[in-house]
Amino acid sequence: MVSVFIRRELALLARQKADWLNPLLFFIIVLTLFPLGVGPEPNQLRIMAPGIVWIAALLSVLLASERLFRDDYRNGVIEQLVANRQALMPFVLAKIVTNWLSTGLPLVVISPVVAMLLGVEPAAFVAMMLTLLIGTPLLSILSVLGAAITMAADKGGILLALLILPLYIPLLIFASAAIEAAGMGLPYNGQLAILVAMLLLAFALVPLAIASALRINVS
Amino acid sequence: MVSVFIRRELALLARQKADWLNPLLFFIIVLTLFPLGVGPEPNQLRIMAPGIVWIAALLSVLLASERLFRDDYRNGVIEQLVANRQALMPFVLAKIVTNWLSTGLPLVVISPVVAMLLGVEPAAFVAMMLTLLIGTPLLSILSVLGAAITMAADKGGILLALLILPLYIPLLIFASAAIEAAGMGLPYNGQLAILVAMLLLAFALVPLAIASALRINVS
Amino acid sequence: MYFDSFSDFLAMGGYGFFIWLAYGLTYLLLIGLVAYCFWEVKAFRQHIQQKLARAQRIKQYQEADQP
Amino acid sequence: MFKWLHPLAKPEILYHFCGRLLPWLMGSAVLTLLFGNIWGLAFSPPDYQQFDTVRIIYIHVPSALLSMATYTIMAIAAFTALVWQIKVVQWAVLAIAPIGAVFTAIALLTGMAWGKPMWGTWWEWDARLTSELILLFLYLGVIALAGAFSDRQTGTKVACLLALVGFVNVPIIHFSVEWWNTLHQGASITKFDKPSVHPSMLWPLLISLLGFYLLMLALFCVRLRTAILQNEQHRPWVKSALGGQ
Amino acid sequence: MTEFFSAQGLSCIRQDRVLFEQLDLTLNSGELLQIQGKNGAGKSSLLRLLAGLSTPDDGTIYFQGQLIAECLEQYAASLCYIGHQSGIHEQLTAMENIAFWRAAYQLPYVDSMTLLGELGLAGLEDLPCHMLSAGQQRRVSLARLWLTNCPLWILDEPFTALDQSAIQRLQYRFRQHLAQGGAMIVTTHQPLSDGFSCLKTLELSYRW
Amino acid sequence: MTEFFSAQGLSCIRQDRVLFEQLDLTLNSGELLQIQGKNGAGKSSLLRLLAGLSTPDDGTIYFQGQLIAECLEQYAASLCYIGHQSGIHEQLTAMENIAFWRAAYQLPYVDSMTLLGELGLAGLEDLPCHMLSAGQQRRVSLARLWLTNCPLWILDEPFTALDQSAIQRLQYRFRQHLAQGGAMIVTTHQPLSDGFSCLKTLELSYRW
Ligand code: HEM
Ligand SMILES: Nc1ncnc2c1ncn2[C@@H]1O[C@H](COP(=O)(O)OP(=O)(O)OP(=O)(O)O)[C@@H](O)[C@H]1O
Ligand SMILES: Nc1ncnc2c1ncn2[C@@H]1O[C@H](COP(=O)(O)OP(=O)(O)OP(=O)(O)O)[C@@H](O)[C@H]1O
Ligand SMILES: [Mg+2]
Ligand SMILES: [Mg+2]
Repeated sequence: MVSVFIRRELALLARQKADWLNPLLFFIIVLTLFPLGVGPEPNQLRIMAPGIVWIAALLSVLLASERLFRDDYRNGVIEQLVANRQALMPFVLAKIVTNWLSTGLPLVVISPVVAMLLGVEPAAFVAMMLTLLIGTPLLSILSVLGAAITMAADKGGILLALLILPLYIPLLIFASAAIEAAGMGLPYNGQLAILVAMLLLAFALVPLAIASALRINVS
Repeated sequence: MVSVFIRRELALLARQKADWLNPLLFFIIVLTLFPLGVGPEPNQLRIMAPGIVWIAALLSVLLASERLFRDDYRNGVIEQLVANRQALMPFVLAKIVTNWLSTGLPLVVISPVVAMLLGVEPAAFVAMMLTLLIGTPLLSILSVLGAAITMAADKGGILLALLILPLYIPLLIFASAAIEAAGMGLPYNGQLAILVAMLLLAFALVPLAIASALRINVS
Repeated sequence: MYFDSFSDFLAMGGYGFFIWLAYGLTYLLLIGLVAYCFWEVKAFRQHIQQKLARAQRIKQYQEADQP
Repeated sequence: MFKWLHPLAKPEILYHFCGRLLPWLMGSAVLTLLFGNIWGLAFSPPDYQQFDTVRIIYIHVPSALLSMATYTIMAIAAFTALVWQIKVVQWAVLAIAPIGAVFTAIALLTGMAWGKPMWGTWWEWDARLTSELILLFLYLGVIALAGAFSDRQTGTKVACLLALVGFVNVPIIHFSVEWWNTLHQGASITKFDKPSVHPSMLWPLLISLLGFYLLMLALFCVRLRTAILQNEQHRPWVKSALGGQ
Repeated sequence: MTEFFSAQGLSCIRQDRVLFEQLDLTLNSGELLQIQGKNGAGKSSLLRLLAGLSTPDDGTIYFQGQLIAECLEQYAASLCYIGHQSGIHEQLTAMENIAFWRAAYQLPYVDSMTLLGELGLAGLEDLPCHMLSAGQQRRVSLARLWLTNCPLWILDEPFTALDQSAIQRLQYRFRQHLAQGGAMIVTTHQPLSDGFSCLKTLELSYRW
Repeated sequence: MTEFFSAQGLSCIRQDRVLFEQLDLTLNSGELLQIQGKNGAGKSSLLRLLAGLSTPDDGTIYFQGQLIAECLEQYAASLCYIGHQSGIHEQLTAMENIAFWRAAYQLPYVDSMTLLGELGLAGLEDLPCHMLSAGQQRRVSLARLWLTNCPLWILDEPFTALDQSAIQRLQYRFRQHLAQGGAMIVTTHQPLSDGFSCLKTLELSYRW
């Protein structure tokens, strides 16, 4: 069942290209605005680069997630899935997977190019890629949770940001700690291990929370 | 009639606080993420600050505008206004005014605080405020245009970003030029004058374009 | 009493500003919280009053509307 | 085992139970809090390293501990509410949230006022400080979320869910001093086997802590009563409860 | 005498599919034109053409003897169009929605409280519309018909979600409007009650 | 014998307003229960309670003699609920929407092409649903009823936007379902045609 649902989401993504192009474009735009706004001194850019990449990634995943359940909620799809019960969990999993495929993955794929343009050093670069690879699925899971929680709320966006950012911040702290360690030539396995642990824990527990959030929201 | 419409939009804003709190919160969050992601060295922050403030402002206005006509379009309000014709232009003007009131103004109000926290110097600070004061109405007008053009398009967001950012970039360039000049103690009247000219021109012409974009979109 | 005089007590060995700032803010917030909690009770009573009045109004309206 | 709790799940009984508890709690809270704080401010000795600034400890540590304890209570309540669908417990989650938020704010503010003389800076992006700030955001998030729904019941339940999810932050706060090397000092009184604080400071500290705790419970009673009334306002007993007073 | 409203040789093509071709219709004041047809026959598309929301692929529409393309402003001012979508904003209350439409049509002040009370919405005036039931939302959207004095009404399935008493009340309003010399074009899948003396029907057939 | 489906002492409170109180109902297999009432009487709210989407403020619901809270999974598996909203995604085609619901209900494979053809949507199978007319969208959403084999259907105003022939076809399907021992709960403002032998009605009154 999950695969059918994933195929549905992919069909939707193929039709509504905005849903994945938009975050990607947003990511790129944020990054290109920096040299324009801050001034293009290479040294400064190089130091800031990994942090900025992570911030941009975080924001674009956050923004993309707002619309995640909106259409399905308005059309009554979620309501009927909740009434049906058995299909809810596969639906949630499909949403998480496609959310990562559509926002996380493109960011991971594009970030080498971006890092190159901003002149990130090789060591920090590897760390950035690794943290992004581990961090973006976690970002996806959390933002699906946020979207589910605020689905029926009258004031979607702001709440989502308010709720989810606290959960994001540990991620940001560990990721930038790892990158910093890498930049100074220190080992950063510890930070990566924590990121992986966070990811696994989230993957085990959060889908349950998402399903019950959906259930509560339609009642 | 405009005033009734403005009152309606304000009532909506009072009800859907997300629509104005979200951009504001987004602005603040983007700014607080920087010390976390890039590292809290005061000198670096001070140099980057005005640029970051402008980028954050630009992004948050851009993001706020996506939903501008969405609800009214879905509910058939726009359709009926177009059928009615005479009420369309007041509606557009009301949208522009309230868009600025709800996204531009809060940013202008909050930016002194932010500038203080980031340690911007007084000269650059004045320039930043002035450019924001002139620049944000222009941002609003342009983003209402973008929202109107992409209203019925299935792929809202991305198109909006693509269409509007090229129009924003001159603004960003002049604004950051003015701030830079101020930071170095040079006069920056020239840049301000250009900004004002752009604003006036946009205010004279763009509403017509918006009205016709709406008309085309419902047919 | 640990301090020799009242002014000593206020000065707190030179750290008076920070200590009194901390205590002041704390008690400000606590008193505010207590006041808010009791104000809520009062506000609820008013709300109930308003609700009753409103129900009355609607009933009158419907009675007037029936015949 | 918890049979005696069952009647309390009935809103009406709980309302009156809280009503009876309230004066005692409130009175003892005010007394212990003032007693502990005055002892700490005026009668306890200063620290040999931190001088008189150490007197902030009598509000900073209780409020900081309480901010976490309150969150823990809230999370437990939220868990109970979601699993067993008990309505009064759902309301309790929302009743306690603002109290915790205020305690968190106090911990932050007093910490800042302490940090300036001790570390030379009001604020630092250090792990404990940041995670405590996040705790404040979580409290605010729970409150804001509950208000964001047109349907009060939905809002309450969703807020319970968030309270539960946000609990991960509490251990992070507590262990942050061990996981990262930070400015903030490590556990001293919460190491129960061997407290490393001198009794002359420990006692006023513990009494202040008790005071904060009692105050939390008292305010919790007040707010829970209001919440019960709000949610049960269509029931006949509410009218008599309101009229009876 | 020129007809109040007429159309000649209308055709509409959607997705390369001809919905209708060479359609003529006329409407005089005091008349009600009911457009019938199966689902997907093109009724809503026709109404949108007639309301000036889209331009026909062929054909001309006259209002009081003038091409509507030439008197757009005047035509728009004498038209009240309510489509499938309700045209009410879900976050606004019934009162606010009505105030908005009153301003948009520049209608005289009416006590919306009484109006809403008459429509069976007493006590719900200041709830956001998404808290109303389906039929109550529809009532709010149709409240406009009690305010307007436009001579031409174009309504797309006005009866959806309404209960029988509301349908009766709405039809009573229709008769009032027709008696005052108004004209109206309506689609509906539910039969109109008898008692419309000037009822014309137009059957659109579903063409593939 | 235990009843197929029954509810006792249901009450529902919305915004501190009591919609109904102490409501009892029973339903046996082969029966159709029609819930009637004015706009805003609480019909949709009742159906949502019965479908297990929200919990009643009071009262209990039994399915085959068991409390539904205790056999949620099993109850959900034997229930087909279609509410006011269609439950179809506007950007997906009719085919894709049906495939989605087939997967969600784990229904056996059916040739959706033929099914859609029978429902009068031949040739429109691969258009995104927002390009369909109102009634056609509704048909896509109701197509599920031809696929499912759940014994209990709960439908909220299934006839909206449908034309007469589609309504007839739908009622034919209702009869089939009832004949096979199914049961259903329906609200509608349009009268059901005669010929339902086991029709029960329940009238909800509009309470302020
Ligand atoms: C804004 C700044 C600060 C914040 C947010 C903060 C937060 C906290 C928190 C959350 C705790 C409880 C931790 C736990 O029990 O696991 C705590 C305890 C404590 N804090 Fe702070 N703090 C701040 C500044 C300071 C400063 C400047 C000092 C002193 C130099 C200090 C001294 C202590 C002490 C002694 C404890 C008790 C530790 C224990 O026994 O467990 N704090 N603080
Ligand atoms: N989401 C909601 N929040 C608060 N109140 C609501 C909500 N939905 C409905 N109500 C209230 O509940 C009442 C009953 O609504 P419901 O949708 O059950 O009516 P209904 O009988 O289905 O009416 P209709 O025939 O118009 O569909 C309405 O009067 C409305 O005010
Ligand atoms: N936005 C659109 N884009 C493309 N084709 C459309 C669009 N809207 C409708 N159509 C097509 O035009 C045809 C007629 O649609 P229309 O909405 O006019 O039907 P209708 O007669 O109003 O039907 P109903 O009784 O269901 O409301 C439909 O078959 C549909 O396929
Ligand atoms: Mg139609
Ligand atoms: Mg209903």
